[in-house]
Amino acid sequence: MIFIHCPHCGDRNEDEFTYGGDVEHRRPDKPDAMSDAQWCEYIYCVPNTKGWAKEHWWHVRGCNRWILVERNSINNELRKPDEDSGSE
Amino acid sequence: MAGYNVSIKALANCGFLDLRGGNDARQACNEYLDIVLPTCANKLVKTANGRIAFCISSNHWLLQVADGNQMDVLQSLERSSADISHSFVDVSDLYARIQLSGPESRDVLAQGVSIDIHPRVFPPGSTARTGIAKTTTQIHYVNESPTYDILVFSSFRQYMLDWLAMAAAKS
Amino acid sequence: MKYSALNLAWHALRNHGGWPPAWRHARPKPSYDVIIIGGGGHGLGAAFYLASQHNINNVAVLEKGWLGGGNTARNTMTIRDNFLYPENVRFHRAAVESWHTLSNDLNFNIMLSKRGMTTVLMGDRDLSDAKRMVNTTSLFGAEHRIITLEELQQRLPLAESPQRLPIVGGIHHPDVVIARHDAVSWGYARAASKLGVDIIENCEVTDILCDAQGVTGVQTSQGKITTRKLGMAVSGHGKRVAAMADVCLPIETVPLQAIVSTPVKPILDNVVVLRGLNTYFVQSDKGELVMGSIAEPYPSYSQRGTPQVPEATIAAILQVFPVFERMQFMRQWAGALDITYDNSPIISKTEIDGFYVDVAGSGGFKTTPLAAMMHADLIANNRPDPLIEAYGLERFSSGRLILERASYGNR
Amino acid sequence: MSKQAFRANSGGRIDRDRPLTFTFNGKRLGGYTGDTLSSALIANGISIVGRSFKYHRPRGIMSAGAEETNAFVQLLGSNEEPNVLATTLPLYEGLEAHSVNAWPSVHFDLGGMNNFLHRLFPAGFYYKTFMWPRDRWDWYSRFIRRVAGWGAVPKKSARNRYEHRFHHCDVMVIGAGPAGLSAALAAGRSGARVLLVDNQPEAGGYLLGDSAEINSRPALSWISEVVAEIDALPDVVRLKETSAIGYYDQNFITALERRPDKSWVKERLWKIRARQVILATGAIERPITFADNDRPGVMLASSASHYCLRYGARPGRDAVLFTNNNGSYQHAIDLKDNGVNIVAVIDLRSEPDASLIAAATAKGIDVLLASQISKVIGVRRVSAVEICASNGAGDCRRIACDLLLMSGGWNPTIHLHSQSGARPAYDADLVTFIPGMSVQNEVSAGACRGQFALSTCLSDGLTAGYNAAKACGFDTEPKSGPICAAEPNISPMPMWEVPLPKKSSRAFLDFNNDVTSKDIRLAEREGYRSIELVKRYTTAGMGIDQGKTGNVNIIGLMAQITSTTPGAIGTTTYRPAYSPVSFGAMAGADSSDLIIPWRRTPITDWFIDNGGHLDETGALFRRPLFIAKSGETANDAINREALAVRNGVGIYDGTPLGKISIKGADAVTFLDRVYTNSWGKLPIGRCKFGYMLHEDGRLLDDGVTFRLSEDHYLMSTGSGVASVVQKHLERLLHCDWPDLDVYLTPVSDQWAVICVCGPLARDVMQAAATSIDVSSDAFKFLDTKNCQIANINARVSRVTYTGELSFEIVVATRHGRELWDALLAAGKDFDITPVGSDTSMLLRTEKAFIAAGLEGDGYANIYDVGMGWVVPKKKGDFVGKRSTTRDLNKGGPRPEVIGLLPEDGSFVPPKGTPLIDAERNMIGMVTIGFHSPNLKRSIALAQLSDGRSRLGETVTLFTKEKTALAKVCEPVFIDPDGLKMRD
Repeated sequence: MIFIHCPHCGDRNEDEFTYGGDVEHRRPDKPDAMSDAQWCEYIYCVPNTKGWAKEHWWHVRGCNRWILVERNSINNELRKPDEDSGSE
Repeated sequence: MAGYNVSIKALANCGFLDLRGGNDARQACNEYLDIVLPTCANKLVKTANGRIAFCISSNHWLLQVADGNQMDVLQSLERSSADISHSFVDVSDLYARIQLSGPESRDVLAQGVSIDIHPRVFPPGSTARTGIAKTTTQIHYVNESPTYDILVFSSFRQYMLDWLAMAAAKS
Repeated sequence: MKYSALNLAWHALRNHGGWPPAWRHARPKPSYDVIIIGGGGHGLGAAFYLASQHNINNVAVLEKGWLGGGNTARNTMTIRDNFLYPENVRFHRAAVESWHTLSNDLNFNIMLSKRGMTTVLMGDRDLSDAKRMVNTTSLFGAEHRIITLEELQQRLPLAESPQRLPIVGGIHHPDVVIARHDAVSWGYARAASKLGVDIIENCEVTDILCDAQGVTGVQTSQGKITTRKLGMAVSGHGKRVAAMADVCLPIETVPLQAIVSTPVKPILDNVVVLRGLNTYFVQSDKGELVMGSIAEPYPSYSQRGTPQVPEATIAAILQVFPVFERMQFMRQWAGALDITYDNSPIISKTEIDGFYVDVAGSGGFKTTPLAAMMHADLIANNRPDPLIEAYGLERFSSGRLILERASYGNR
Repeated sequence: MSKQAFRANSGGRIDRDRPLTFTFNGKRLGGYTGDTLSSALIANGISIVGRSFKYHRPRGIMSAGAEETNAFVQLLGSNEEPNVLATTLPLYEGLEAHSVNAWPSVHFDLGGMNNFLHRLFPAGFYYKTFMWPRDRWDWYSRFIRRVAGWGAVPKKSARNRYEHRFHHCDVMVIGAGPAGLSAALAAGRSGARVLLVDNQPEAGGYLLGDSAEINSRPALSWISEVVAEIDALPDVVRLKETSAIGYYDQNFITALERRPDKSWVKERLWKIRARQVILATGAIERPITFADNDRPGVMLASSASHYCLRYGARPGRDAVLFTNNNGSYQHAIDLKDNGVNIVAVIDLRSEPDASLIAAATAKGIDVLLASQISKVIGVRRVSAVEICASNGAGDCRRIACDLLLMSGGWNPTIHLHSQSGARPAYDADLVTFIPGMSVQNEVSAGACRGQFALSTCLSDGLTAGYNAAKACGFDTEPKSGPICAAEPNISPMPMWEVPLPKKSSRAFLDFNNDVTSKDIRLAEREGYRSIELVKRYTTAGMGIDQGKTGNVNIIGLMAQITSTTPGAIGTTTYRPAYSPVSFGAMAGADSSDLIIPWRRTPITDWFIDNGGHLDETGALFRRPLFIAKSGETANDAINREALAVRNGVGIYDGTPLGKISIKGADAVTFLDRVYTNSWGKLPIGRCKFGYMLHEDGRLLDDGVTFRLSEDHYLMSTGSGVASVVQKHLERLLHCDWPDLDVYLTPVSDQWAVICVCGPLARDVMQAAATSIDVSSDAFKFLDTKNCQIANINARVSRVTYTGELSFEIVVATRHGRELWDALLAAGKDFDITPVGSDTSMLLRTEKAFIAAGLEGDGYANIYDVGMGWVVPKKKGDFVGKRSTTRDLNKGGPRPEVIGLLPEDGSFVPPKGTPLIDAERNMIGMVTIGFHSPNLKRSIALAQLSDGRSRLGETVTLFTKEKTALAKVCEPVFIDPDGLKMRD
């Protein structure tokens, strides 16, 4: 039960949140300009970082905001991301 | 039968408006409603005429008004914010209200609320949007009796009543 | 030295002082015909089959920690074939079959028990999905069968129907077996070692070396080792190891937890699946209830376990088996699963010649012998057996995914 | 009832004025309030409490706490429970228990023959045999399973109440011994919120059974003062009989409270989030590994003294202490002072602390140095021990005794520290593992970090408490701690195995799983060298006690065998639960109705009252599949309902549909990007169907979106996928397109949705006093209008999921039932028929309206389901577009949705039925099949490989029971031109 720091609500249990994916895995701006191979890599090869990664989490059972969380996937250690705010 | 010393009751509907928008929209709301909408999540303000504005996050509020007033308020707000980016939605039936009160209310609530509701950090007048058991709620710690008003999505109303009854029961 | 009751008795008279090591603890040679990364069931199995079925004995298995310390040590022992898509049904049917001779093939008792599985169906929708599974698997010869509520009650007399999710019937899967998970890696290690395979523990691969023709070797914590053929069978770290060869695998690493109770006298033989509650359990030979649930909702390499999974899993089991109220939760653990995008295995060549991968897809204990055999065959012959043609990496560019979980949830 | 022959006449913390009776193995015995089951057994001179797991050797009580490895019993009566630890079970009136793992009785156990055949059962023997005949382990396992296992599961559930409780605190202190009490006091005095948990009924830890003094007074008076002060602090919570069992991420700790404050609660599981954690869990004394060290009457030295001092229960009359450290001398002296004759102290070392020898000698206790026990005489109870010089010189001598105390040093209880993610470190001076670097906000204090002297425990606790409070912002002046006498360092001598006298001798390391030193040697010899492999091969440390007493001895022996240090071997991973937790407590109080929330619509009660057959239909709703009249089967009801909709009028509760308000200047842009079709031209007051894809091209959802005003749209989604769609849209808006001026507000529960459908729907609408003109000219297909129906404000739309003339009426949730009743009343003359989800699905199938969850199964994309026409040729980017424009033909023919007409019109192929070719290859599958009462035959939709080009062909349906032929047809069975719904 990781304790996620929501910049709006403070520290909350993980069951108030939904994981929203690695920040690096950003939707391409111009999908049409990509080759089939590039597109497939975007779709199927998510980053899956071992170690610290910046992630989107949705505080769906709280303030409903999307927040950035930095999490170490080795041991679930958390730290505040340098941009200490939601994406709005 | 009696378990914890609390009482649980469903409250009558209220009018609710879901208000979203940036600072301009907030200013417009403040002017029309004659209040200062808080910008800090999990805060609330009350007005003299009994309205309550719960701040869900810095650009998102839930305004509780007397039932029957919601459409008037909504239309007035819409007029006052015509050219401003905003979303005002009538959500009066999205939420059902349940009241938990009595000396052992906190013992019942703590069975399903994972945030800290110790009066030192959650004094009377506090509010929080958080889970109770397996649903999402807006908890309002009304007074020290203690009394908690709980807003719950209306399809979960019976579940919440059942859950509270279970949590308060002896067996 | 052969393992048998007779030899056991013979050694008993000598106080068991003469048993040799089950496998040689090898130091790496400079070069091998084939190197397998990963000393779990899949990797050791691939080495064993390379040696026993393809006469390729100059093989090394590199294990970064202790043998079988990955998912072979962290599963719930259950070997099942209740899948929905033809490619998966065919493969997993054959995989279950492949277990039956294993103890004797390896001369190591992996304690295979034909326990059977009973899936408890809670609601009409469960029943309708069950029909789909039964019809599809029976096309491939499985004996799965829908059972009535009455028969379910006979099979699971301790079960009670909860009000929220009333039981409507069940599926009985007689073919489901369980095996002593750790023994699988030890049995393979011993048998492979006997055939000349070098098993190298505490040897972490730090880089995969390639030239224009393909794989040339690996860099390891014990130095550089050359090879032209490299197989990878590392659960939980497949993405990272493959990335050393610039191969991007469509997988995410997600923890899957298991929970075990204190041991009690036998109460049920079957593996029990509570489908609507995403929970299953089985009683081990030792008497413990071994319980499992679904994978975590976000990727992580942490193997520490969480409080919410034992809580939810046990709460689910108590819904249907209230008599377990005073059973006791004893221990929990987690394994890191490499979940493929479509939840189906990848046993495939890669864009790097000589580099092959065996990724289970959603937990691979159940397929160990067959996947290892197919992986070995692929390495030896450089072409997939028809049984694993659908498991190639090409499916991600052709769009022919085998989305095994698509009907249960949306990714 | 026999006399408590081993009970002291006075002393201890039992209440002699409140005697209790209990039954053990059928024998009625007496004890006192304040006893544990084990102390009462000891007072009654019961030495055998059970039989061991594998060899069925008689076993007695070895310890006095949660580390106990032998004394697991089956509790009987109304509290029936397997595998209960006698050492932590408070005695109560009428308690009934018996030994496990013994048949017919603990005194004469047939399984005991295993002990004589023990050579056949070394570690891992089963891996080497039972392989003949082939594949017949099942046959053997049936016997093995019967003898394995410990207690038996009760036949009935007592249905006790269990609770969960969340709790937050600044400082959590685990353990109320001297260190923990000091820590709680220091932290509590600062004003911090403190939670102090301890697994005993009263605070004090080991001091409850010790003769130590604090401030020159008995330690227990210091404890009662401290407890009184702690209990008076308003923000300190102290929980008794509460064990911390799991230490998880970010200082989340679970703790099990037995016998909580409310009499009706059996157990309470606390879920604690602490800012700072102080572990004051003490230390566990270690057995010594020597031949037959498992005989009844062999006990840990501190435990024996604990029984004597705390409970007035003497574990024996004549005792020998076998030790390797300074810490156990005082226990011998305390026992002597309390009526247990100490025949001798056998010390492995040649130079123990001189003051201890003097103290022992002064009490008349013989101390033999550089000596060891080579043999234990007595099977059912120790009767004598054989003592030899450590160097083998001289003769051995035999000393009669009925109690053998052992003390192999102390293991700090580092389990929770290790669970927190930290790695323990080896301390060569203490010959054990101590906490390593903390990785969470956690610190160990006192014995659990190797500070064994009472004075350091006290000061360590104070410092830890003060620091933890300070870290939480409560800075106070620290007070100095109390004063106690100096103690020598415990200075243990490493001794991992006392040489065994005979080849057949066995010395036990893991008593619970019957693992001996020979097993460890065998494992090493066979190459199982990693400590994790040793554990798994021998099962050492995997028993109910999870190796609390045995683990370090195993690591030490492994180090000795492989000529390395225990630090280099390392520990295995400690995992929750520290002590076993009942399933009831793990699950908590949610009754079966509450484990999964049940979402209701305003109509749910009506369905319950009127024969609705409810089932899970996604999103936590239970909806009626059909509404049966009395005597009707499911098929009867569905047929009746379907005919009514096609020929008369039906009414359907569509409330579970997901509804999302989409508002903002960029709403159209947003819709264009998330749907395949274009939204720019939709006029206000109109609606249309949209098809939404996953980014990988699979169909995610289809639904109707309404344009309510200039920049305000209302999207409806499938009920089952509502939350998935919401997350999909939210994620896109917030993470990918944060610049769009769009607000999404989920409003599903705001609106009740009731659908009136069928040729007579218009008549019902008129009869229900609809305030607008609903004629086909005034109110066209896909119009949406505000109006009043039965005096209720409503928004009505001409959309359909059945292909019939339909009015979808949306009203505020509170009016849902009122509207339903009004429509039923208005429809009475038209025989309006409530319909369920299965019927609705049948009607959809007849029209072949695509359902994402069915026809979109597997890897079907928008083209595969025959909906390619919704993708405009020139439309810009939208989610999923790129996946549909890539080359998808490399993988061979794709599945396409077609209709099927089984040749035998009475055969309804169930959902998922495989379609096969002549070679039995699976070429497709039925996505849904029904008997259509309107067509009076069965129909189905299916995915078929290259299906569009096979129209008119015949395919084979395969089910377990039979195969059948079906004709491939266009996927629409009724009203192909859609005239009825546009009427």
